Amino acid sequence: MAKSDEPHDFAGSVDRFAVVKGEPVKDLPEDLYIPPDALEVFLEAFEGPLDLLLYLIKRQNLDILDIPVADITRQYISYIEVMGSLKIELAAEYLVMAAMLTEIKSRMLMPRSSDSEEESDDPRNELIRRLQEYECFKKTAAEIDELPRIERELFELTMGLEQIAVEQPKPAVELHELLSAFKSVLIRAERLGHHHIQQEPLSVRERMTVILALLRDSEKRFIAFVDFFTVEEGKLGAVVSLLAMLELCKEGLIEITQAEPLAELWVMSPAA
Amino acid sequence: MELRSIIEATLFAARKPLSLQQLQNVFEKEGCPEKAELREMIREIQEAYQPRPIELVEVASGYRFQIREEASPWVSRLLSEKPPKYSRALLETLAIIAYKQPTTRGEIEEIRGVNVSSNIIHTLLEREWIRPVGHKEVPGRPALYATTKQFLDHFNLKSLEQLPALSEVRLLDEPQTSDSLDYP
Amino acid sequence: MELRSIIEATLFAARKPLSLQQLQNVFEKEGCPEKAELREMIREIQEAYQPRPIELVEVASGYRFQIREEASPWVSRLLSEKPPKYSRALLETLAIIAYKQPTTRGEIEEIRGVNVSSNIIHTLLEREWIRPVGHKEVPGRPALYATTKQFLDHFNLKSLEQLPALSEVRLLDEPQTSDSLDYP
Repeated sequence: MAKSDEPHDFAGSVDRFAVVKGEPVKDLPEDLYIPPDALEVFLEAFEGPLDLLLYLIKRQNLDILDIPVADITRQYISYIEVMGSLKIELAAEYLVMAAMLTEIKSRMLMPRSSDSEEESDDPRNELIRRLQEYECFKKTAAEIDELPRIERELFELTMGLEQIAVEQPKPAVELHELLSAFKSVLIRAERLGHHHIQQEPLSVRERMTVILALLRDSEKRFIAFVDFFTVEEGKLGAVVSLLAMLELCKEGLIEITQAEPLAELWVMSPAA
Repeated sequence: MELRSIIEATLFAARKPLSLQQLQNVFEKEGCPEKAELREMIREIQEAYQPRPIELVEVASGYRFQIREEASPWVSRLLSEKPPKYSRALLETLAIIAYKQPTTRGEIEEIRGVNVSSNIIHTLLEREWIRPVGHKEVPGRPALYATTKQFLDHFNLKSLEQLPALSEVRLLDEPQTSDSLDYP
Repeated sequence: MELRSIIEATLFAARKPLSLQQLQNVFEKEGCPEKAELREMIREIQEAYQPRPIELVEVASGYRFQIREEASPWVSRLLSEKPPKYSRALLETLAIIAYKQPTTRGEIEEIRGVNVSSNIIHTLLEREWIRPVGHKEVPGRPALYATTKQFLDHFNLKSLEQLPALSEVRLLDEPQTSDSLDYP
């Protein structure tokens, strides 16, 4: 699954000069207690703000139940700023977390009523709960990934069945099922946004297939251009063939060659 | 042909795990073995294949023959297709659905702290590892997802209980009890 | 793992009969058995399966395991139960090939936004609804797939032009209700 919901796009170069609040930064902010390979660490795909926070906490052997919120907030925000200055596109969730951390920090600074010994008054509790819950699923997901599974450690058997006297009925498909499947593809492709499926005359698509099949099945490497046109098909057929050949040329699926000007045109598969 | 051989051949011919019920269906009314009988024969078959590189296992939706794990290096060389790799995002989503089912996309997002892409849900649905089992009666009526038998089959499991236990969490309030997370 | 067990497992896993040459390919250079050795091991395996309802036979293109004919009455009852249904993924793949032909697996994946499993392509090829008509001249030279005459026949079409235009597909009424995802 290449197209996962990775939070950021790491197209930028690692060596890029960072600018934080208008100041060029050559060295990493001192607050980041991390070795010089830090920028590369940035480039690891964190699964989200909780994942990044867990990383910061683990990195310093901090106790998750007693997070020094001020420190962590400062570090987290430094990361966010450096990422921002590297033009790494940040998911909104990262900024929401920054706001939440800042809020907790400020609430920690407020004097708490003396009789509130109950833990539940600690503004960090909700964050700790979420971090723990996420960490728990993160670990379990890794364990599930380790389980032996079909296609990787386990394989199903295949038996020759041809000798068994049964005509295994093949699934029948109705045209409307096929079209409804295609409709959902169209809807999904549009929702995901990076794809626009355009209307193309199917007659041209079909002819493209015929031309490729002719080339593939032919003994000869070249087929004369004129052989792709038949009188019976009339003008319309000629136009379809021509469009199909132009489309195939454009996609580099065939080549049309000519030994000299005005000589006969030949169609061939591109050299392998 | 012996009953046991019929069962054995049927299990070999099937392309999916077969339940006891499905095994009974290959017999005419008369001569159809009881489930207890079937279980006994399955045990015998399992024993007979001890020395072989294949085994008859029980998974969520029934019994199936599969290649023993030890042979996987050679078999995967033969098949030469790389097994699909699943992203952390997908596995985390799957884990949350498995342990919190039935659950909505929103609840998954809350735990993970990030969006769950439609792609992931779609891939999981397509693999038939999850399925919608209803709608939550909140605004938008989001689909409630649960895992399927196919998911368990794929991971060679008989039931959800065989999934790894959710890892231990130290809780703030009750430091002794570790699994207040509702395990299915 | 013993050599013989490796051979045995490989023959079980293969989707087609395997020649001696293909069996040798699953081994590293060192440790690869000679053909004579392979033949001897195949003989041993054949013997070991004497009492079982499956057999290892040699056919034109190599060796494969198959169900003994005696089991035919029962196995055929299992197989003819009811025709399996194609997955949504397969139908989507087929529709994209029909509308975008000639097209590659990569292009299909791009449009669908998820992987297309080898199984799907395999099933469609086997059904002779699609066939490769060439290769795209890009790295890897992926096969270009197109639909066949059998495809048109099955859907009772004279030519692809009889398929509805994209704009019409978009307006189609779903025969089943809204949740197109929980298709079996």
